[in-house]
Amino acid sequence: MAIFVDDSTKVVVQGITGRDGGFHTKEMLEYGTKIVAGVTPGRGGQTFDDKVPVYDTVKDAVSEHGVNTSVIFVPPFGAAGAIYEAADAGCKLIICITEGVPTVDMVKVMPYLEERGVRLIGPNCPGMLAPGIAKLGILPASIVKEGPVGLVSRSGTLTYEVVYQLTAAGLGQTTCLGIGGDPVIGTTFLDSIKAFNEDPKTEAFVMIGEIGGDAEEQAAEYIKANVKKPVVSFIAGQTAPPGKRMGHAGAIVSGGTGTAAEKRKVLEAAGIPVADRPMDIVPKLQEIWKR
Amino acid sequence: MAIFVDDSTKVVVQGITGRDGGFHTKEMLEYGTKIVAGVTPGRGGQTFDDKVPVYDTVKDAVSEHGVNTSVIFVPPFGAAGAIYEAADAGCKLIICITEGVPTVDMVKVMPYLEERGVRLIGPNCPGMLAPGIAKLGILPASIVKEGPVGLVSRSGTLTYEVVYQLTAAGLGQTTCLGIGGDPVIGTTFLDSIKAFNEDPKTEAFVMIGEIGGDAEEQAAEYIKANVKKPVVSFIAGQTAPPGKRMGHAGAIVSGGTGTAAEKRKVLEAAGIPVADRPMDIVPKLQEIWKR
Amino acid sequence: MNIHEYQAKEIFTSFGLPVPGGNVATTADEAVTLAEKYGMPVMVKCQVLTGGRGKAGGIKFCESIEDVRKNAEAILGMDIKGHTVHKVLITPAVDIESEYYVGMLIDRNTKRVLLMASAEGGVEIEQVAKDTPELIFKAPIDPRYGLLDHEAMDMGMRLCPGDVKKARQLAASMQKLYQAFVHSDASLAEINPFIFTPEGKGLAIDAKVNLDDNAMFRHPGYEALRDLDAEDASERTAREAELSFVKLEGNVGCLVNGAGLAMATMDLVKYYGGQPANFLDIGGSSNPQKVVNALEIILSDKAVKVILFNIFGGITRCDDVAQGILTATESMDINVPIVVRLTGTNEAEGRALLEGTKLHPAETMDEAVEKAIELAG
Amino acid sequence: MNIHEYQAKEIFTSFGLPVPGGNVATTADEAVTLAEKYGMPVMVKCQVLTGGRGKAGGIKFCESIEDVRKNAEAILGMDIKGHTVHKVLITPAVDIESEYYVGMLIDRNTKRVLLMASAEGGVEIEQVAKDTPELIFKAPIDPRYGLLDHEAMDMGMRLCPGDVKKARQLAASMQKLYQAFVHSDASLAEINPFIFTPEGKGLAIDAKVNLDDNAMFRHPGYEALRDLDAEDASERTAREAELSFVKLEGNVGCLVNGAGLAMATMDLVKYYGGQPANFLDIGGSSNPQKVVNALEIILSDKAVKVILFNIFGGITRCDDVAQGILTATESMDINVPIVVRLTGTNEAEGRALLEGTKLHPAETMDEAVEKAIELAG
Repeated sequence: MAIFVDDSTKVVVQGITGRDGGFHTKEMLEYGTKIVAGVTPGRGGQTFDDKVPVYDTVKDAVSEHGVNTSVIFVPPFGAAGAIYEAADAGCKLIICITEGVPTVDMVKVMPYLEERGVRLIGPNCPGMLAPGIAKLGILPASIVKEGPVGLVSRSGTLTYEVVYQLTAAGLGQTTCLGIGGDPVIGTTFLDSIKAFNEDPKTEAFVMIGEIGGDAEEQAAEYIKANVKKPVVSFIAGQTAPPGKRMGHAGAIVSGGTGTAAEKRKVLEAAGIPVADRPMDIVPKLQEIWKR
Repeated sequence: MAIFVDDSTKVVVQGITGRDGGFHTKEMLEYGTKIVAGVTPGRGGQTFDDKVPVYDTVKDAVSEHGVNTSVIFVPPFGAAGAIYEAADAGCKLIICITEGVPTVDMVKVMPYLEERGVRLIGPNCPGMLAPGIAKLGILPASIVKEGPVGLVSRSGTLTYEVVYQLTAAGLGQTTCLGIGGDPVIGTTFLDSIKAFNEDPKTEAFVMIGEIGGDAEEQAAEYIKANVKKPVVSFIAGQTAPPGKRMGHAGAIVSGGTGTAAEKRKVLEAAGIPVADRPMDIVPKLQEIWKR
Repeated sequence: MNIHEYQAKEIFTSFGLPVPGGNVATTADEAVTLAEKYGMPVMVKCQVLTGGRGKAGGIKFCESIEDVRKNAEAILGMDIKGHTVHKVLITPAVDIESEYYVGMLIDRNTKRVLLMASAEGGVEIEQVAKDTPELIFKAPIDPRYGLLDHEAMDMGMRLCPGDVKKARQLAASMQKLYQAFVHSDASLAEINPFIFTPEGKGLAIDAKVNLDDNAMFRHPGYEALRDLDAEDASERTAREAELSFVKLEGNVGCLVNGAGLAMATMDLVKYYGGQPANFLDIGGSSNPQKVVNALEIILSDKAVKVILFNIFGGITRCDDVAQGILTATESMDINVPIVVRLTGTNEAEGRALLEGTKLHPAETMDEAVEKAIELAG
Repeated sequence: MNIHEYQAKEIFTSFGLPVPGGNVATTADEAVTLAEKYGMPVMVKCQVLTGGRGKAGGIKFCESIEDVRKNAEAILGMDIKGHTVHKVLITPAVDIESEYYVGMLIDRNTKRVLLMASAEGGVEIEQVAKDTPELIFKAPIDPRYGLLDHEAMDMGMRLCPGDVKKARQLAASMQKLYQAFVHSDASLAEINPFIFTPEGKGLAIDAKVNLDDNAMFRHPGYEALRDLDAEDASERTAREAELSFVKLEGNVGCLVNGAGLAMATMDLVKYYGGQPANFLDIGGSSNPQKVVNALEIILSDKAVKVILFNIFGGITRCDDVAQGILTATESMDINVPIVVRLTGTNEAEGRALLEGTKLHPAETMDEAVEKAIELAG
């Protein structure tokens, strides 16, 4: 078992005929993900990679194949539109990989999703990989392994780094989840941690944060009050200068808030060990996790 | 008993210090309506007519007095804003008397009310009078009488005319309701008729329609399928020329649809007698109503 | 308020809709000057507030300047369904490969703006709606989100199956039309037809917009769009006096409070064999001056042989109406009989004010109507 | 993207916010000409992209033309927190009766635009937030409905209890600010202070706006607002190459894919006693040309003694990165050592491409960082 996905997950890829969409669809298919349809307006009727039928609209993909999940690879100017379309067509899980979506677009789309009970992951995220179940996004399949650890991160490649080390140490994962580094995202740290806490297969989990906002602090508060499973954290951006956007639109120290030092303080005060280096995460987890 | 109101109805009047708002507040109070607060921004702290405390906001009125109903007398440019305010403050029944509210404003306000489970009556309506319970709006109290007949109308003064004749004939009313003549209104004919049908005290009812739209036709369909109580109808505007707005923004015959003749045909086909003249309504009702 | 095609196109242009150039002329000389500027061929289109302009000969395709002059001369001054042509729109003619209908209106049932579109463009949409309603696609628009990309695109693809480029242009125009609709407080906005040229360029070549009279207060500029020439003089005076008035052909002048009661009064006049001279709702306010204005407007129609007041007081108080009637009769030289029926709020005070005057009182609506018809002779 | 006060005020004006007149001058002569046009007194305000301008002496009240010339001369060219003043805003000075703070930003928690307002205007709002947070009122705005009349009025009444006229002006300005925020795709919009004159007129006398870089594609005109003089040359080149780059003071040039990993790499350089020369995220795309551009930008900093690639391939494929490194090293004259760590998607293909070159390979992040620091000397 994993969080957010299961055997009933049937996937449509929006932007399947684009360069990145096409490349990663092949990777997802290779992993065994049930991708049953693709969408690119104007390409309806074609077949992607001799395997996946392409439709003009998500509505068509849903009515033909009963898909319930969408992975979005469309360019920034069309990303919010793609989310609305997937939600309107009935998808209950939407993973938006697209980087560079205007924040105001995301603010507007949020209530639309809430009204329809849709879970969004991202945008500007690597998506998720539930080993043995589904790869929804761009996390490299080669580094994951089925097992008892959950991982949630605001970052992309830093997530891979940590997953890589978990796997190397023999610690497989229930779900590896990258929630994205934008200021307004669908699924938050808190949502993910609640889900990991409730997932019986997840025995321990890792939380990779970064500067900006107070999502880590909120998670710490929840963990302190509710979580008995072992949790280890890491915060990227200790050396980031204030007022500068560190790539992610959300990674910015402003008005003295959202610093790595502050986050570390709050996490440690909540009893969550914080690793100095990515390579220290696994040892710290092993230290507190009496299996 | 009546529809939409009962003994728990506690009322705030928005625009209580205006000419019309003030006049009708006195009338409503005189009838015994539980008006416990008024709202006029900037007049907070004053007392209306030595009886009713005035507040700057509906929120204040709700928190001080637990009002659940608002009657709105504010000018057209502020009417939609007043509806949002009342709904946001927690009022569950809002009666908007104001005439001349832009239709686009009403289109926008509708989902806000639906999200909050608020019933709106109007705008551009006389409101309602539930004899013995409450007078919410501008229907003259002198003409009503408690009894078993329900009355719903798109019109204002034409309603009074019919109520007057009902009362004169000894037929009292459970509720007299004017839903307004605008294209987009809160409570519709259909909503009202369902409520009358379900109200155990209402034994028979009268439906006063007019040209424009197909609200009467929808009501006819529902009545044919669901209503066993005696119903009589009247349609104003037999002599109205097509393409001309007859006062009410909603009263217009366009593209050959919405004519009085067409409505009459549909109503009669559904088994609902349609009176030729207002004065024929009561005799028609007495004819089919075996008490 | 209905506005002319050229005015609707100005609104469309300001919201980014693709519209061919064009300008109005009030003389054949002006028409020729414009046509010379645009180059041949051009369309000469009468600007009147009614449909069926083409069938009535008010729209002409011109291949030469001589054509333009000849047609502009013929069309200017023409009567089209009772509307005199004072202006013609001169606009470059475009080659048409395909035609669509795109319209929006207020839908009473969904309480939303309804998008309607059809591949049966360029013909009367009412006829399509009657004969082949399945060819008109409809989509109510959620005001919280507006017309979303995928909703507009879905409609575009229905109109142009398999042609994404055209569907995209249609979709973008639908979204702009929605913006125009909402921000101009329209009650109806139509493009019929929206065309594609053989090169695949989409254009709104006709435009129809009705504006919400109730929203004029927030569009002060729109008052200038009103075509005073197209309005009946008494209806204009009534509008300026904020009275709801429609002129009819009878001789019984009706002053009623409330639109429903006013219609029922007209119906009753007809029922008893008379002919109403007008619809007039003096409105929900109780301003005595309004009664004076209403009387002046009705009495300006020399066909009126009797005045019938039918007042049921709710928000309008009977004493105010009575005061208005007295003020009016004292200040005016009225030489037709006046029948007054007053019931409702402050009924007693109102009747008291009228005591001892020459007015004919009546107790009921039927009595008042019968008396008025009798007095009209 | 941060923009200057005068640019923010232009946006405000276009959305109907009340702003005193004004214009920018780049010389004292221009400043005097403007001041003569407006009449005395005026304010001379330095236009730099940093806060605390007043404290730094960059804002002056001038009662005479001589004052204007003297102050403009002093302020133009001044250094304020590392920013050179190239422009001053000349604006009529107004009498101030009361000052308020009104701001909007993206709130991550509610996922909405958050309205913040305080009667403690004219001072640093961060300080108010720290010392007396209860004096800042907050209201998240539902994007489906915008800032509704009663919500804005409620906030206005909190700021001006009992003064409906002022509350109404504040409310109207908040609603306009929300329109400006949403339609300009801002990430922050502040009026500090919003003032009332002794006559009761409300004015936004200072303005701060940050625009969302991700939304620039739909505001082509905003690119012209960018102050190229205020930008570091290498940061500008990086931006033009669509690379996310921040210059730092160290000697280890870092090229990393992904912002989180880039930050973690910088942190690790510091952890091992080194100093990162920059933050650089080559982004989620796998375009080899980006790597070339990135190398050129980093190598333009002469302090850089070593290049450290840390690539974990997800959406970026290692073979593309390897190809980029090869293309770059072949076309450029690189005389610093390059440490490369490649893991993830197409890792094997990427490593194969680099075989037999002078690049220093590394297996892990820690190994790569330690090697880089060592090579930097």
